[in-house]
Formats: sequence, C-alpha cells, structure tokens
Amino acid sequence: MSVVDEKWEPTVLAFCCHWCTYSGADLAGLNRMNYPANIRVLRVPCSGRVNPQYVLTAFNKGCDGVLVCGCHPGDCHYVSGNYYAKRRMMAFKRLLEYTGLEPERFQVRWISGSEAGKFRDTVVDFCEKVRALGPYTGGAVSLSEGLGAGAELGVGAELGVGAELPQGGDAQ
Amino acid sequence: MKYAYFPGCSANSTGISFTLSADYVGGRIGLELEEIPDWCCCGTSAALVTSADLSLALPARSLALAEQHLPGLDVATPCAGCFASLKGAQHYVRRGTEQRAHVEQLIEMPYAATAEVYSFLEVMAQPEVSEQIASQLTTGLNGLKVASYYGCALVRPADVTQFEDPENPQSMDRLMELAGAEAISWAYKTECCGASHQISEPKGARLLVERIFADAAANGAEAIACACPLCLLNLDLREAEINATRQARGEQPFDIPIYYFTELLGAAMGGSAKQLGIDRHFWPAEALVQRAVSPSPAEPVLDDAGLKPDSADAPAAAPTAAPMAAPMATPEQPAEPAAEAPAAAPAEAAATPATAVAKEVADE
Amino acid sequence: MSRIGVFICHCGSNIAGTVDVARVVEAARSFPNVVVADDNKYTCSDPGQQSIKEAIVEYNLDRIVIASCSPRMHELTFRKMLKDTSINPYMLEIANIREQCSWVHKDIEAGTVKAIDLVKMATAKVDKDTPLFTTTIPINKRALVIGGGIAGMQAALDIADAGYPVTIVEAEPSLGGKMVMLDKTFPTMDCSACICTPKMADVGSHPNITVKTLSEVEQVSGYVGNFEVTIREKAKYVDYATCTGCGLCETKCPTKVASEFDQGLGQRKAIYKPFAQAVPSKPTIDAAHCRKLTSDKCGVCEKLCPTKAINFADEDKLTTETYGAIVVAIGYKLIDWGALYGEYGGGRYSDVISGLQFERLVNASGPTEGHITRPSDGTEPKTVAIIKCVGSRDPEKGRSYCSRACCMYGAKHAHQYLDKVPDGRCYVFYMDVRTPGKGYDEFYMNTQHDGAVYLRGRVSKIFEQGGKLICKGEDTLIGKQVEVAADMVVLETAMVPADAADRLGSMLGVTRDKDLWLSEAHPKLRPVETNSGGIYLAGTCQGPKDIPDSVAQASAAAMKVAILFSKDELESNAMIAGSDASLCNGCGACVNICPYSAITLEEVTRRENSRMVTRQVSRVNPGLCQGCGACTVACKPGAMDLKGFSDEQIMKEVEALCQW
Amino acid sequence: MVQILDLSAATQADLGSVAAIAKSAGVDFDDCYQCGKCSAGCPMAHEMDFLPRQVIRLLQLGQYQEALGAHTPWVCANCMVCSARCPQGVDIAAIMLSLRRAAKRAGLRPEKETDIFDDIFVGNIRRFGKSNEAVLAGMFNLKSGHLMQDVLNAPKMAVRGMIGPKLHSVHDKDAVRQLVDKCLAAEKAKGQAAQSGGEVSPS
Repeated sequence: MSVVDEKWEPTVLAFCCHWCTYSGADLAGLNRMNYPANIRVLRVPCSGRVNPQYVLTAFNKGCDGVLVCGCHPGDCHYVSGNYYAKRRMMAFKRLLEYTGLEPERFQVRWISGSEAGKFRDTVVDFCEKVRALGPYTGGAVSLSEGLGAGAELGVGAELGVGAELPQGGDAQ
Repeated sequence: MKYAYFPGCSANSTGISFTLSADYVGGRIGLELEEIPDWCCCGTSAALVTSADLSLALPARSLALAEQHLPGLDVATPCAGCFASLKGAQHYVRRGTEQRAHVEQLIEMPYAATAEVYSFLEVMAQPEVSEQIASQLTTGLNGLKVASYYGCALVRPADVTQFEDPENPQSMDRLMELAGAEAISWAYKTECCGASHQISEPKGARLLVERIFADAAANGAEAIACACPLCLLNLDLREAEINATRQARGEQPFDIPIYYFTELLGAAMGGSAKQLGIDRHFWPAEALVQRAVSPSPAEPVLDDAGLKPDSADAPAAAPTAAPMAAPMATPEQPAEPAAEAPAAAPAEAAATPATAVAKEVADE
Repeated sequence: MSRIGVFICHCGSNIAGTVDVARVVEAARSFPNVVVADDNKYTCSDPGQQSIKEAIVEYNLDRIVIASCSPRMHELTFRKMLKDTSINPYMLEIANIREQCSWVHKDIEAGTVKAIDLVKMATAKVDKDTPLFTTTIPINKRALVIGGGIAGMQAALDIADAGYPVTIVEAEPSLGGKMVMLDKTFPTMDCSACICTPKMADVGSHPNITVKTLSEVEQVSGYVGNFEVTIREKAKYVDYATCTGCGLCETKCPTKVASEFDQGLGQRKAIYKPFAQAVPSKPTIDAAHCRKLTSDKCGVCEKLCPTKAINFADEDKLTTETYGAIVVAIGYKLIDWGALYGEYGGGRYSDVISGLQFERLVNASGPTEGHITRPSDGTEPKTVAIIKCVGSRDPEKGRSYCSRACCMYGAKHAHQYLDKVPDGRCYVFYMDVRTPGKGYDEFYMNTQHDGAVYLRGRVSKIFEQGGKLICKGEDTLIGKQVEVAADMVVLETAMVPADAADRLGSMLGVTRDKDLWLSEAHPKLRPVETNSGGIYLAGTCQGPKDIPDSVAQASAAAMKVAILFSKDELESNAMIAGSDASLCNGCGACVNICPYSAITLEEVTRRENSRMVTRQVSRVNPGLCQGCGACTVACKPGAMDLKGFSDEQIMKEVEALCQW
Repeated sequence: MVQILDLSAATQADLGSVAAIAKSAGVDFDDCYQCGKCSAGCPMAHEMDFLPRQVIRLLQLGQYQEALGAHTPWVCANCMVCSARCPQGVDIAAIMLSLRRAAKRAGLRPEKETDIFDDIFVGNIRRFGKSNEAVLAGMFNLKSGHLMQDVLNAPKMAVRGMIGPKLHSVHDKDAVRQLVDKCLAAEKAKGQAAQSGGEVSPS
C-alpha cells in the first residue's frame, strides 16, 4: 500500500433496500446513534434491484468499500428479491475476490427495519475495516483484467459481468 | 450372478445350516460366490461398543480386500450382523473424502466403497432371482404358516442398510409365498432377539425371544423363518429352555421350529433335510418341513415334480416325521450327525480345545 | 438540458446543528444543470412549500431536489405539493440529510461533506428523472371464493351480505367441507350439523351467491380488480335444472362404493348425494363406478327418473368470468398416516382409525347411527386409546408444526366415547396439552373428570395380539413402560395442506411456506392478505386452525374484499418495470424471476433492420408489477428497466458520489 | 429415597463432557422433547435403571456423572428401534454407544458380564482375526464365573458341526492384530486425555 494521505477518508457506498435496511438506518437516526460519516446510502427498492454492475462501477470510479443490504431471508417485502440478491452477490463476491479485491471491501448484510443497532454496528465495523485497508487502488484496469480471467473460468459469464457494460447480468 | 462372498464367522460354525442351505439354493439357481481372500471378522456389536474406529476398520478391511482382489463384484453376505457392519463402513466412507481418508488411514489400504453390499435375502429377493427360484420349485411348502422374522440388523438404521420399510418389510414374506408357504401377518418381524445379550445378559434377554415366539404363536405361525445366524441360534437354542420356564409357570409351551429362509426355499425345491442342514437344529425341525413338502391330495404340487431328482425323498420321509405335539424336553440328537463334525464326539472333546484356548487367551 | 432546483432544509436545528447548510447550498449551485439552490427553515411547512412553488415558476424549473428528512417521511408530501405545479410529481428526489446524516454524526465538517455528497447524488439522479404517471384500474365488484367449507361459506355470506355478487367454487359435490362431517364441536358441544347445515342452506339460497360444486379453478390471469378466472364444472350427469332431488335414482342404483363422506366406514351408491343435508340437494353420478358409464350396462336411474334429469352424455363445462377479488378457502386434508407410520400398523389394522373416522362413527347420521363400534367386527370397544400428535410435531415422519386443533378434538373424542360407553376405558397418549382458547382448558379438565386417563408419552408401536390392539407407550411422568390393550385406537392426525394448495398457489401468485401452506402477506399485521393484491386467505389453507379461528379469518377476508369493492377504481403504482421491445430477446428470464407473475411473453410483429419480424417479447402488467426490480437484474440484453430507479439513474448516483 | 438433583452443581467439566457425548453421537440433546417414544419401544427396558429418555434427560440437565454410571447403555442391545422411531431424529442408540465407551474409558463397567463378553469378543478377533464361538463361550464362562452357563449345549453344538477342535483364523493375523491394537490404543489415549482434564472429542 502506498503512503496514505493523512487526510484521506474512505468513501463507502451502501445500497440499502427501502423496506428494511433503509428504514433501519432511519431508525438509527431517530435514536441518535453515531457512526462514521464515510457511509453514503443509496436507496433502492429491493436488494434484488442491485445489479453487480453498480458495485463494479463504484469500485472503478473510486469507492473504497461497498455494502449491499437488504431484508432478512424470508422477510423480503417483494417475496424473494433478497434470495436472488444473496445468490447473485455471493457469486459476484467470489469473482471480485478472484480479481484480488480484499474480501472486507465488499460485504452483503441483512438488516431489518428494527435493527438500528445492527445497522450502526455494521457501518462502524465496515468503515473501520475499509479504513484499515487504505484507499482502493485496484482501479478499473485491474478489475477488468481480473474479470476477464474470471469470465474464462465461467464465473463472469454466470454474472454477465466482465463482458460489455453497461447492461448488467443475472445470476440465476 | 456373481458376488464377492463374505461368509462371516458363523458360516462354518453356528450358522452351518445357513451355509448348507444357501449353497444348495445357490447351486440350483446358478448363484456364484467367490470368497473374499483373507476376510476377517466384522467386529459386530463388540467392536461398536469398544471403539468406533474398530467398528469401521474391521469391516472396511474385508471390503477393501474384496475391492482389491475381486474388482467389479458386489459383496454378498448371509449374516445380517455382518451385513450391518459392512454396510455401516461402506456408508461411512461414502459420506465424504474426509471419512474415506480416515478409514484408509486405519486399515492402511485403499477403499473407495465402490461395490454394493447385499444380504443373501436381498440377493434372493431380486425379481430375476426370485423368478429363478420359482422355476426350481418342486413340491412347494403347501401352505405352511411361516412368520418371516427379519430382526434388527437388516432393517436399521434404514438410511444405512437401505433395506425396506423397517417396520413391516416384505421381501422374505414374498419369498415364502413364492415357495408356497402362507406368510402370516405378525408384529415382531423386526423386534430384537437380544443378540449377544443371550449370553451376557441371559436373564433379561430371554424375554425378548419369548415375546417373539408368543406373537408368532398368537398369529398362528407354524414356523419362523430367519435371515440371520444369530437370530436363528437365539430362537432355536432357547426354545426348549423358554418352554420349560413357561411350563413351570403353567403357561402353554411353544412348538415352532425355526428355519433359515434358504432352508425352506431349498426344501420347496426338493432338497433333503440333511442337504439343507435342517437336521442340525436344536428344536426339531425336520418333521414339520417334511410334512409341508409332502404333496397333500387336496393341494396340487406347485411345480413340475419330474424335474427334480430329490423330489422323491420328501414324500418317502414323511411317515417318519415326529408327532407334532413335541415333548418339552431337549430334543434328541439328530439321527445323522453332520459329516464335518467328529462322529459321536464326546462332550469333553468339544469343550476341551475351546477351554484350552480360552485359558491361553485369558493369560495374555 | 434540465433545469434543477435544489432546496436544503434546516429542519430548525435538527439538520443545521450538524450540517453547514450554507455550504451545502453553495456547493449545490455548482452542480451541473442546477439553476437555483436555496435553503429553508422548515421545508415541509406551508411557507417552505410555497417558496419552492414560487421558485419553480420563477426559474422555470422542471425538476427539484429537496435535502431534508428521510423520503420515508415526506416524499409523498412533496409529491402532493408538485401536483399543484407544472412539474410531474415524480420529478423529485430527496437527499436524506437528517436521519442518515445530521442525526448520526457529530462532526460538522464531516456532516457537511456528507450532506454535499448526498445532495450531489440526488441531483445526479433527478437529472435523469422522467415524468411518471399512475393509471387507474377499474374494479369488478364480484368476488370468487374458492372452497365451500366453513371458511369459504362464511366469507361468501359476508361478502354477499355486503351487497356484492359472489361465486363459490367447491371441488366436492356438496358444500360443507370438513366441518359438516363432524359430530359435535368443542368446547360447547354444539351439534356440527345444527350449526353448519343452516349456513349451507343460507349460501345455497342467497340471491348474491352462485354455487358451483364439483368444480375447480382451471386458470387465473389478470390482477386485482380484474381477475379472469376459468372454472371447470365437472360433468354431474344430472341436469340440476330439472332434477327435483327426489332421491329415487339413488335408492335403485345397484352399485355400492365406499363413501368418501363417511371416510370409508359406510357406503354410497354410484349416483349419490354425499349426505342427506347436502347443498345442492341433488345427486351426481360417480363416473368411475357407474355401470352405465363404465360398461354401458344398467342405466336404471335414467329409466326411473320422473323428470328425465339423467344425462349420461353430460360433459365438463368451462366458463370464464371476471372477478375483482378472490378468497382462497381450500382448507386442509389429514396426513396420510398409513404411508408414514408402519409402527402403528401402516393402515393394516381396521380398528386403528383417524379422528375424522371417529367423527363419522360417533355421528348420529353416520354409518353406525352414532353407535361407537369397531369397524372390524361391529362390536362396541370397551377400551379405546387416543393418540395425539400423529404426524404433528414429528419432523422425521410428519410435519414439524403443531396442528393446533387436535388437543381439543382429542379431548372431545375421549369425552364422546365415555359419554356413549359409560363402562368403557379411555386412554389418551399426549406429549403436551395445548388448550389456549375460551373454555378450552376447562373442557380438557372435564374430560379427565369424565374418566379419560391422560398418559404423557408417544406410543412407539401398535400391534394386534389376541384381537386386541396393543399400544406400547411410556408414561414419562412415572418413567415406566405402559401397555394398553385397546379394542380401538383413534389417531389424532396432523392437518396438512389440501392437494390443490401448491397448484392453486402458483396459479394465483401466492407463496407457499415450507409445508405448502399458503402464505399471508405478514404473519402479524396482514394475516388475511397475500402478496398478490386482491387475493385473500380464509381458514386452514393458511395453516392449521380450529373452527372459531377459521370463521374469524373468513370474516376478516370478506371485510378486505368489501373494502376493496368500496372503491370504483384503484390507482396503480407509477414506479414499475418496463421492457424495451427493441432490446428484448424474449428469453423469459424476467418472467421466471417475477414474484407477482406480472410479466408475460407476448408475440409482436415489428420492423427490425428494415424487415418485419415476429417474435416474443416481455410485457409488464402495470396492475401486477410492484416495482421491486428483480427482473431488471435478470435481464441479459438490458431491455428491462425500473421507472424511478433506472439503471442510468443509479449509475449516475454512483458516478456523482465518486467523481464530481 | 428421592434424591435432590442440585442442577446448579453441574460443573463446566460436566457440561463439556456432555457436549463431547453429543458430538461423538452426532446428536443435539436439545432436539429431544422427552416424548418417550424411544423408551416405549425399547425391548431391553426391563433391565435398565434409567430409560433411554431419562438418560438423555440427565444429560440435558448436565448430570454427566450420573449418566456415565447408568446401566442403560450396557444393557442396550443396539437394536436401534429407538433411533428409527424418534420423531426428532435423535440417534439414541448412538448416544448409548458413546456413553458406554466414555464410561469404559473412565474405568466404569456397571454391567460386568456385558463388558467381559465384548472384551473377549474383541480379544478373539485380535488373536484370530475371526470369532470362534466356542472360545468365546468358554472364556466368557471362565471370566464371568458363570462356569456352567450353556455347558450342556456344547456337546450338542459339536455333534451338529457347529463347534469343533479346529479354530478359524485369518492368514494375515498380524495385520488384524495391528489394526485392533491401533484402535484400542487410540481409545485408551482418549480415556487418559479425559482423565487429565475434560473430554474433548470422544468418537
């Protein structure tokens, strides 16, 4: 890791589903909990809406860590979206790790609307780990190279990433 | 139809009649058995209670030898206890690479658990084998009321033995029906005979045997068919003693001879009591089977009797059958002692070598 | 080029306390296409809203960002506000700088930087917003109730009484379901027939209710307010318009068949009414057993019928009608214990019977006219063993759940037996006694006082010996093995979902749980709704329950239908998925992933590369789509997108965060 | 003489040992809801001091020493009816085996005869690679002191060719002997480990 600017602050993006994690985050606010200000929540209707391509873009454009959060398995507001998200994101995570991404930089968590404390703890823990890792410097080149290799292994093909963006893929 | 043969320790001793009768039936239907070279004892429950590793290693050793020397052959064993031990080791190894490595490290031999393990009952219950058996029948059993007794080891645990319904198995019943017997419905098909507890806990274990007889008798059984040498020994050897106790209590004694299912199949094929080892039982068993295979005028013979050279023996022997109201005293010695046994061996002759070795082992 | 206005809220000191609002306003002014940025003390207040409205006019804005509290708080407020302006209500994004920023951070610098980022992301997103429109869906005020048991009848009566037409589809030849088979009902011991058959008659004669017996739902399409339902009415071989229900045919029919209604303990004819009080009170012919229909002999019923109602050429009739709401009330069946419990004889002993068989035995209109006798020899059993939890709470052989009603009907059976056979002995094997309900535990205690002996322990084995059924159990309270030599054994078996549950559930887009019970939308707060709009659950199809609970749920479902029908039309969700036919390759991945069955493949003919091409493309039904977006990720060619959360919008948000 | 079980007296070591039994038997004692179906169908229950269900209850309560001293696992004939019928899928027979091995390692043998019999059986295998029933019976009588048990049956068996002067054995006696010794040594080592502080994983 290169020398880190002392004023460097990690950029952490969290995709949160509207029904569970986003409202859990709101509850954390209502309860005036404290957590690092590095987190930026991007609201999606459902964790099943999160295309792996968004995550890829986030890392490519300079995010240091990405969280995907949804309802607990079985509690999805849209019946089954988080199951698809789980399968998709787990496969995608393996692929990212294959490209050399530290596993701590990309996490998938299930946090309900009542779990404000869990949201806080997750953010605290995640930001801490990303901070410890330092800035993500893999950049676009390393990721696409890695994904190209991953695609040969058939992992990328399954996800529909590694091929031409911007259209995403699926992990059915 | 060829199998790697695991005879089990009882094949040439207490289970001799199983061996004789299975050989006879096997010979008639073209069953080929090749003995696993240098197989050893499966360890049975003694190994299980002593060490889990030992209960895996002993059967795995024999199975590994079969895999090595008799590749491509499935394993067949007459004894239900051996079947359970072998199946247990096979099942364990098939659970995963870790388990396989564990067993291979114990026996210091490769063992991939590729071959299937079958009991003789399963072998004979296969549709094509049953057909073969049917084609060899001569006299049939003429409605002999048989309680098919499966015991524990064939049926439990079901996921390991992969046998039939552990509560109400049917394969032996079907074979008995095939041979012309009436397979009675009863409730003790898969209840325990007490196994080795008949020696180590005799007082408590006798009750198990008595209950089995009682249910068979209550359901009208004339005979019990077994697929395990230990089950048979526990019933056959203890019937007289149990009857004595019952009489002392003023209860009705039983008179139910116990057969290996292969003995009954063999008899239905025209095999003689001597050929099948039926003359070696403790509770007299010849008379009933002879009566059963005698064609009664009312019921026509099941199959073409002309095919069978031995078929003439059975009716000839019928008049000599002992009266059915058997005395409660210990039955007489068989008229024709088996050829392998020393003729008219004195009691001490049998006991001495055993006791001598026993002392030697005990001294170690 | 869009014209964006950004409005930052102080929320008093709630936001301004940790976020330097002025800096955020300043930063916002530098974002692309931002025409105006301003702040407000309380944006949600009337003056706050007014100032935005004025800015929209003044700066000719076509979209706005409001940085304030959570969109879960005021998104709807601000959308409503936009309705009075020139801007489409969906040309709005909210940056959550209160709950997820000012309230959770203490450092002003960090909070301000974050707030700027959040506004940045919202601005990037709003730039790609497009006007969205809701549509209205008409509501057909006719309800379909599937299942004519007590729950279905109750729901139908309530909906019909509210003034709406109802159709009941019942698979059996008569209404009544399981309840009408029962003798008495706990804990009050009302005669089931006395309280159930009047309901059947009410349903049969209600001017708003159409009853279709021997019928099933063949196909369902459409969505809330507009279900197209195809119903198969099976051939009855009797013309109900002319049949008077005189019953002459039934008395003369020569063919006897084991009666389903009597659970195999009695017989019926091949032309039959399942029971005397059946509704409709007219017979049907069992085609599988009728001599005329199987071998073209007999036909005596046809010859005898005074109204010439017999029609051997009758065929199944398919009808398709439109309904606005569907109540599913298909009930339960009892677990097939014989196939699972070899240790209880596996069905070989005719005197080991199920609880429902006992109901028929003890029922005055049953095959024994209410005399409790053994099915095997017709003698009165002097010792009866009742075994509870057969198939329930047994994950190995049956189901893991408690079937809820068995503790009570087990006690009822013990009570009924001891009532009819006063010198009899009754042993009840149980694991726990669960009697939560009004008067329930008192009933159980009374049963013990009646003389029922409760033994805590499961029975290991039942076998026949000497004409008795030996039940081997353990009294776990004393720790001893016990044996009961019974003349008859009653197994209180588990309730399991009806056979049709899985097929119907998938047809209706209603999820099933691990045991195939139909799932309600929320286990506590939405217990009668399903995840499919306009489809409601009543009774045991949703899970085991007793009669009072089934009736309560049925009335609740009926109320939900009445609420729906109280409106003339529904507003659809605007933020739904849409497919671009030019990109769609017709692979159908979206169809498979959609939990609402909202997507279908349709054949279209369109010009592509200057040729006319006919192919399959996906189409989203706006009435069904709930806007989850699962389909968008599944779509390989990228044809599917979600309005309001489009791929482009989300990508722009990500880019804005990192690169602006 | 109803004794009070002091439940809070269960030590960490006891709880650890209970957990080790569960692990070795591949069961979770919390699965057992004490329905008694196992014990209702047990054919040997009449010889037991605790029913199998009660043994599990002792373990659920952390009463390890009491369970270890129970006769039940030694009386169990391993017929597995209990395991086959358990609605919760608890392998009760495996619990009995694990407990019995643990008891043996701890030097307990509540049922002397059963232990002698199985020891002789294994010794027989160790020596011959096969089981010789005459030796087994003879030695059992000697070691158990039941000198006359089944003695009258011996000549009958001889006459029937079931027992004879010739002893069965494998060719490669060393291989089987080493195999047995290896397993017994491992079992003994486990016992010593348990003695010196908490049984970790008996199997």
